[in-house]
Amino acid sequence: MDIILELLSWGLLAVGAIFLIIGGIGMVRLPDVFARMHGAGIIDTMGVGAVLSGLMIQGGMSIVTIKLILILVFIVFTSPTATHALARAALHGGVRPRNNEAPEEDTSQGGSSSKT
Amino acid sequence: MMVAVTLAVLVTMALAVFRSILGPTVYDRILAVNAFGTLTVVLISVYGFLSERPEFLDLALVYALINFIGTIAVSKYVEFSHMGRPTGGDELGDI
Amino acid sequence: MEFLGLINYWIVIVLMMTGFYIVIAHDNLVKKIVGLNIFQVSVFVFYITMAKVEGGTAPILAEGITTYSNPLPHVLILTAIVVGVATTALGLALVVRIRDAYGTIEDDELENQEGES
Amino acid sequence: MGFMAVIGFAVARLRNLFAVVMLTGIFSLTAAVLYVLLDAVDVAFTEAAVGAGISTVLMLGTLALTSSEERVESTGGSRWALVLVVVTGAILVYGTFDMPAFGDPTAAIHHHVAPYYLEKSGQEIGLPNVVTSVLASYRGYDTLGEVFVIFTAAIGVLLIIGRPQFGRRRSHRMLVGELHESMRTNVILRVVSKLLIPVILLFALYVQWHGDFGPGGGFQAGVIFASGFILYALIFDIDTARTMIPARVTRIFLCLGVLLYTGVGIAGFFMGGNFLNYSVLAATPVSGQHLGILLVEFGVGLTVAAAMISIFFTFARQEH
Repeated sequence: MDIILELLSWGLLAVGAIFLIIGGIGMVRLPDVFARMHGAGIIDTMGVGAVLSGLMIQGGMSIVTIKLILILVFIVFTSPTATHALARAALHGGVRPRNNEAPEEDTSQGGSSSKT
Repeated sequence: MMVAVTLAVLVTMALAVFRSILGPTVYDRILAVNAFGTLTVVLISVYGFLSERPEFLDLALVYALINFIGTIAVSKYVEFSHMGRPTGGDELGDI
Repeated sequence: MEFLGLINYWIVIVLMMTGFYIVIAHDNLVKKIVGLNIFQVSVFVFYITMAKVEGGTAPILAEGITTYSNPLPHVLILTAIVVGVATTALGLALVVRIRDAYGTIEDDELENQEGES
Repeated sequence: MGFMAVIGFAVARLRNLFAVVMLTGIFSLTAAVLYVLLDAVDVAFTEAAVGAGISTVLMLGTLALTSSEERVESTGGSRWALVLVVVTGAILVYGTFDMPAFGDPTAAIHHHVAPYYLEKSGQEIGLPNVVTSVLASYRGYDTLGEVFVIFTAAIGVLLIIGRPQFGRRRSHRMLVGELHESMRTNVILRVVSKLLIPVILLFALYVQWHGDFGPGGGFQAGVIFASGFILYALIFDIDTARTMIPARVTRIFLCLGVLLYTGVGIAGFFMGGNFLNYSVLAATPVSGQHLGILLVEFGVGLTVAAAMISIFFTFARQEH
């Protein structure tokens, strides 16, 4: 049982690390702001989520785990909101996504980017 | 393994810094700062486990909360303060 | 090996000099304040670097830990950070006031105006 | 460390002040990570609370009131400045050759009063967090001085730009923006912030009272508490926030915190001790120390929170 938990935790950490790097590369390589938000989204959700879950399994049932859950909940709440505010600001500020479609569609893209 | 995760976070941080220095528009920079804050949270949590002093988690909690305020303030400033000048990137491009 | 032990100090010095350069070479007052901030952070890092003890951990007493880092610089810097932000706010307030009075925040334009009047 | 140098250079080179402010944000985050690596948890805590939130907001406030672009010019003096900087740096590097190596436990700094604090504070004060006990008890005078500096800075800001602007157009435009389109109408932001603000305030109280046992204390708690109100003011608008916590209230709390600190100190006189000696405050010295530190930290928290809130509102209410 312990072995399984241990393996699970290491696996989650590894997955998280890989996703973090993927997100980082995405943030550098993607062409414009709205696309880069997807990279940041990967960092915020898969990366952080997996790493923190792995740490939670390591921590066991204690105050540590509760704090980690709190951190995770805050990040899950705040980072999509922040990305949403940012996308809105960018759209208001006149930055358009590269494919030059209608702005309404772009709004939905910008908003949903944080959920991916 | 923890060391590997720490390294991954550091690499990602470097990428975020790269984007924030290079970023052609203001929004890229904001995005990079936000991502950097999230990465800081992860780094501090992982380091807390690495050094076996989980008191560090309070610190990560502060970041998770405060980082949000910073991003909101910046987006708000950008959205309402210079409407007419969307890309406030450095015109000199001297980096 | 001896040089590795000093590399932290050197980075502190690089930072400090960057801040110094910003303060003396730029005319923009806000930029000057940012430079002062960098200078300030370099001093903070210097103190904290000195407080580190090899193999020690954070100075929160716990069972089974014998080596702690030096708490005294931590105390000094902790207060200094908050004081730093308060004084930065004061400086920024002065900048805003100068802008109100003179219409510019560039140092040399201010001097020109002083010379004319 | 390398990060910090790179960011420092970037700050020096960039002309767009807005980008500079963003980089300062990252700079402060890096500094906080560095403090964590160097075991200074409390310092990192303070930097976290200050750097990411308040200082960025204040800088932005100033930029909104002035201009966000630095004038482009070719200064002849900057070459001399560079020479001066390089020379000074070289002298300082020469000076470091006499410094003790990094992390050396035999360095002079670790042999004066620090071992005493580490060994004795467990028995004399009975708090696990040595930083808090040194801050509030052993070095009580220093901290009192710092609190007065913050108090004075807040008063200074109020005096310089906090004057009531008679006869001028009272538009509160800094972060409020055009109201009809401001963030107030944005449902997502409003709901999430409403959820978050109580949590932030609660967490600030936790940091305040838990500072004796873990990282935290009055300074950090004050800043976090103020950040909660700043978030409220950003999402809704300045005037709504100001009715929540009027100027009168912040002013009273600003003074009350300092008075509480000095009051605890003077109470020591009447109980037969020295100024800022908490051992006489309760039946046993240890519980007296506990009580004293708790009250003093609360005073610090009050002053810092009130100072930050009033500074923010003063900036935010300026005209363009």
